[in-house]
Amino acid sequence: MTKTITDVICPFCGTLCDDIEVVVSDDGKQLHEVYNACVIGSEKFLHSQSKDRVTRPRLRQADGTWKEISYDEAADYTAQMLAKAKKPLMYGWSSTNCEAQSVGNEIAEISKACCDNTAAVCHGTTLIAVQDIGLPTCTLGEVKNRADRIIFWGCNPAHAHPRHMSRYSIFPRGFFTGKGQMSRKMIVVDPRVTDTAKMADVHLQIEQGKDYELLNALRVAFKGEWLPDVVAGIPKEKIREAADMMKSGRFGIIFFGMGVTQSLSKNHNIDIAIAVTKDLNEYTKFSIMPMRGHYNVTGSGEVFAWQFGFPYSVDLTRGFARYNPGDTSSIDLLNRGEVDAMFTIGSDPGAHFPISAVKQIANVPSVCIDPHLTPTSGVSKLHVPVAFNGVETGGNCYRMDNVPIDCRKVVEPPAGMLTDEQFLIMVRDRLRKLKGAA
Amino acid sequence: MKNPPALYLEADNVTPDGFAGKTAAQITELHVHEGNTTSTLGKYFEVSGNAGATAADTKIIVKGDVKKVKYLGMKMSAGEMVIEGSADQYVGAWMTGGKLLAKGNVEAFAATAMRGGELIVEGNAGNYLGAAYRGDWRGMSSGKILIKGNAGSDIGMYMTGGEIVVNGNVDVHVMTHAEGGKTIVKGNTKSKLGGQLVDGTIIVFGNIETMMPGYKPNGEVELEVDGVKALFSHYIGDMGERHKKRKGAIVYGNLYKKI
Amino acid sequence: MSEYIIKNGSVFDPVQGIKGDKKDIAIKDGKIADKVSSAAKVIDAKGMTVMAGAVEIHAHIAGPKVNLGRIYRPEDKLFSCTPTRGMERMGGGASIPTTFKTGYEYAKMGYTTAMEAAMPPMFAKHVHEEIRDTPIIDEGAFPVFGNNWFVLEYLKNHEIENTAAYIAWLLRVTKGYAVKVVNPGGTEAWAWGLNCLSVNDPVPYFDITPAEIVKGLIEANEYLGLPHSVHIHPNNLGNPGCYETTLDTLKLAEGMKAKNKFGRESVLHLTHTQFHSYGGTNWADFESKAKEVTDYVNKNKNITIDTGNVTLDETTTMTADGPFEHHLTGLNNLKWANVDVELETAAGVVPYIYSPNISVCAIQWAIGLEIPLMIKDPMRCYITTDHPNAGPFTRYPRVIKWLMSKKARDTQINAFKHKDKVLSQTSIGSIDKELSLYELAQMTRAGPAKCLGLANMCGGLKPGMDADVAVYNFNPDKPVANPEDIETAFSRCAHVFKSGVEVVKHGEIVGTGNKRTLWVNVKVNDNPQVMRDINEKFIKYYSMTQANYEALGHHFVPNPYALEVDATHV
Amino acid sequence: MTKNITLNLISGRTIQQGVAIEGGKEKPSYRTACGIIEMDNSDLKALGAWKSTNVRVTSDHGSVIVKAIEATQGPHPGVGFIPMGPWANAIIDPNTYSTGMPTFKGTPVKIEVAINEPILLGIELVQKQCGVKVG
Repeated sequence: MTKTITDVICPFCGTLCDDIEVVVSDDGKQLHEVYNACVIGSEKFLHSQSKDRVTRPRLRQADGTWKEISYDEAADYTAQMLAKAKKPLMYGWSSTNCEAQSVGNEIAEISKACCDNTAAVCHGTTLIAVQDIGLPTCTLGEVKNRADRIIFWGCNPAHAHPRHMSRYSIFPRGFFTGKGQMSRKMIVVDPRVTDTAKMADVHLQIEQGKDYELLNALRVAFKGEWLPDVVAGIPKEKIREAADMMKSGRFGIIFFGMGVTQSLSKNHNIDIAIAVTKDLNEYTKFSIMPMRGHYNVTGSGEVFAWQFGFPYSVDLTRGFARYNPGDTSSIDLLNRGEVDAMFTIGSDPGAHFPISAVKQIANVPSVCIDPHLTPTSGVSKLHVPVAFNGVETGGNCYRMDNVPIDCRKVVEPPAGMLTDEQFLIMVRDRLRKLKGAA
Repeated sequence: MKNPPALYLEADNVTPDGFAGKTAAQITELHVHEGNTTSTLGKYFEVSGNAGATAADTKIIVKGDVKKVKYLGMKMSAGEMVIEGSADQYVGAWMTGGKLLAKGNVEAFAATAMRGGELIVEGNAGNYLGAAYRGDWRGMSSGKILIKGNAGSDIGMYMTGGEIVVNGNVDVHVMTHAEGGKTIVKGNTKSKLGGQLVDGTIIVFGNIETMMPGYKPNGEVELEVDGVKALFSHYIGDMGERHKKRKGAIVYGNLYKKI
Repeated sequence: MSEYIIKNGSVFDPVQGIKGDKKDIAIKDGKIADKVSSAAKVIDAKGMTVMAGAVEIHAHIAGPKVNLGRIYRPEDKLFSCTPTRGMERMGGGASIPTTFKTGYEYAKMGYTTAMEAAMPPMFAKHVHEEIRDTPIIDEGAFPVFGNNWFVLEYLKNHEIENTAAYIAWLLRVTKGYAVKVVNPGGTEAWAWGLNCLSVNDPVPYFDITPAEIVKGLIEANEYLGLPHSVHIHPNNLGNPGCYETTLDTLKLAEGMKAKNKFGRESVLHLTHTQFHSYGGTNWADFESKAKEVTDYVNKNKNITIDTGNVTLDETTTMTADGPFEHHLTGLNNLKWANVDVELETAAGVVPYIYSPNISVCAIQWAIGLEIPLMIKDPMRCYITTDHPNAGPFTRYPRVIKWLMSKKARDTQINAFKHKDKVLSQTSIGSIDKELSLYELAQMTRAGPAKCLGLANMCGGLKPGMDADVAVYNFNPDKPVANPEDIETAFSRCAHVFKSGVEVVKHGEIVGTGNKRTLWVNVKVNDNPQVMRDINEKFIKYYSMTQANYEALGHHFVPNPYALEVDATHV
Repeated sequence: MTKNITLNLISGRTIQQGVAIEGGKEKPSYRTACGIIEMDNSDLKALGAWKSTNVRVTSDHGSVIVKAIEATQGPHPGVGFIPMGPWANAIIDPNTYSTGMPTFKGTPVKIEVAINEPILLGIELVQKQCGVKVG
């Protein structure tokens, strides 16, 4: 016999779909089927069931082999590593719940560490831009109910956020958008003819790295000022046409992704895209929203912010919080050789950092807390496998529009496995003793 | 410098203000930080000579390899400081007065939100030279910066006053969001000059790889810059950005490129 | 639980009418007691002022827009972050402190209860996570109703019973405390870039006016008999001449009577009154209408207000009044954040500098002080800074100084660049009144507690009430030598007790107390229609499922305290 | 002297990459999804390479062997696309311009045919570059 659990939250991307249904065995030990999720989400749920999963902590030996150790030994090792380090980096946090992040922040505070989340290589530059110019935005339901102009700039939801267009942005029939897709105009800006671009009313195939120029040209076009004939490979007529299409809507939104956050100009691309949005509010209603990647990177930023005052790249080494990407940001800390211990949780810098930074991780004492085998666990001294958050344990998470959604536990983890939060509490309590903290 | 640190040192006490009124012995006891550990200046430096009674009559000469030392001259308000080699980030950050000379290179965030005084770098400067701190709309407001080598990206971001002169080349983004002040680049520039600039002046002697579309050609003018008289093509902008009005007329930013 | 006796202090307690008498205050089992055993710890309060813990009725201290302010203002924390100290976690933030700093700062000033003034229902989980991480003080949060689609649709047809049933449901699923209204109708209009600037401007599409929304919500609030009255931020905030809209809004309460078991007498609470008491037609002839507004309030006993004092600081404005923030960024060109929330509300955030060199700011400062000084019944006027909008709550001691000392006010007036303008556009110069400690206790303790329906629990020192006690290093028997002494004394308490636990000693945090989340649990008769409507809205229009909407569980509300209301009889 | 061409490299998400990282980064399916470079037909011709040939991609920051395949989201002449992962990150420009963000998109790279050179598995590739001793 089996039972079906409804309203399950998908712990993959920032879309944080909460309409998933999963079929589990009566004893809640096996997960059989997944409905409503995209192909990536289904894989995430089903992979948790794989038989070859590592279920106990492993410490790398001198000969390079792994030795299985207990969670207690793993917690001791981790606490001692953090206690000894002068400038430990505690990185990740985006694939775990806010409760675990909260315990992690206590650990960071006691050990006076640098803490950072995956925004560092995703939307960190967006946060810098927001700090410079603000952010007119909205929840995804506003887009569903009102938006008639949708711009995807440097993002490819067809691949990265597969259900975004069907749940929120393009297809749904909302309160004021009864005709669904028919009531919306879609503009895509991308150097490639992506599967998202193929659906667009207008595709601006921009010259890579020139987003700042094109966005500037749009602002000039809004004001009807002089423009050069071609900007970023786009003829000025096409730019003016796009500008008019944006102005003529009732409610528009720009969704943007790593095409702008990771290309030359980085934060400035977002900065000026936000300026474009602000300009458009002189003519109509317009919003802008980052397409956040990890399902709870947003939550990590929220917890950092209300506890330390900054959303990422926080340096606690002096005993109080400091923030300045370029100095306190993970990639710079690693590439500049400022870190003497690496603690990774809920992310995979080994796969997603430039190799120069990964080499630094391999050079220092390191702990990797992750249910999967990853390049990070592959270069770390200690690998601590944990339960899958959002599958084998619940906890609060934040969607890309900052809406909090409480994840659900749908199946039991393999016998004897701990959650992120449980393991972090063990580390915190040991660290308190080592540091004699209150 | 002795016992070079494994990581980086934070030496925000090494300023005329921090030394003023102290004897060599007292200065030796000032705190420096390596990661989450605190020790004294004496662990890393020999200190000779006493400071003046005030910052204004204090002169500091920093010898030895301080490539991995941050915050030298931070918040200095007066007096003089010479760094004989190269230093790391935040050299002269938030400085309000005095004279700071670095004979080597300086890393990012030098002269952050500078409010007065003079910074001279004989080597190269890093990114965010004379820029605002994150989130702040109050960048460099006064004072003078001279870089004899090259400078990085984002120089003069949110600048509201003062002057930056770079004898060499600069990387992308110059005076983004500026509302005043002047930047002179004697060498070459790349792109994104004066983006979102409300007011202020950029003068370029070398070439500009890519011009911002928000800058509108406005004829040619003869200017005398740093004693050099030459013909410049004049652009106004950023035409996409808001601008103040003076006597009813809109005041645009100015970009001059030597012909 | 340990016993305490606070001896020889000058006690000010409006609840018992005690006006500075030397009285001992006994604490036992977390409550104020008649007497305690000889084992009780003795606190010598000789030459000190003893009051109940203060009650904050309106501040933005937890939730999405507060945190957006933290996230997008690193410069608000530059060089101001504080280290871990003993049991104190790290803190930071001048105008938008971190949650830990928020709890510590309130406690150190003698505050033991605070209300988060605007909770977007869809973000209730976020609000409660921050409340959970704010130490010491009891907190509640007001969900916003004034632009909520359910409310607009029910009240269009004057369906009070359905509105009430929806309110009861929303308070339960969001663990909310009261009915908050921000720019009624105007914020829904803002979703299209529009606004409602008067109580009669129709709301686009919904075919209803702000007046109908406010009247209907007052009726529903009294139909249910909630502890707090409807809590209103009217239309047209912050504009020259807005006082007329304010008076139009207050008039909507005429003839309405409070109906509840909590001892509350008001049916309408007007918040941050300073922002709603402006005359003039532009920023040049901008003037105070504090007199007109307070005259009306003095005459109408079913209205309470709070002040919204401008503290002359660089701060961060944040409100569910989305169109206002868009207007503001147009004035000061500083970074603008806005969040429109589906079916419910919106919020905006913009930094703002109240400069003593700008005449408008100085006039706003004066209006904020005129209001409490012109009010006849201090039990109906409460001191706030609408934190952080008019200034950070950490400035309360300074506001108290200005209210208690004409000398301090004159010093500030003389420091203004446009002193003459302040004197010509307001009557602050001609007001000699100085607030007494008893009136201060009414405006910061007994008054707000009564208005919130907490009169039996906090805001007083009557035996049986929660032992929330603040002891200030301020001797009422000695003349004030220097007004600065007032600010110093009220900045850091000698002792603070929260539910009988000593949490502050000599201005330092010594305990984290027994922090509670206050919410209102209303029982109503089954209302299948409203349940059907809720279900339909989630299926068709919300971007999340109804099953995932409720803020449920220990990680959101670890220590709840529910005020029970039974509205099934009606 | 082997023939080579220069492209502007960008890395990014693909749905296959998403499935593969959840399916297990130790598995060959991860290499199949991400150990590739998507090239425009015209560029493949210019390089004189057949579809699905192993190529060496070299930048100022490193060098890596991947399989050259025809652009699935093209045309994009002059642009090479490697899905985000260890293969792309072996060669992208780590310069953050002091923003904390490496330049994952917009790195000039040289492409050469390398038929006989093996494409490493993801974890293996990273361990090898970091000189991690594995038992």
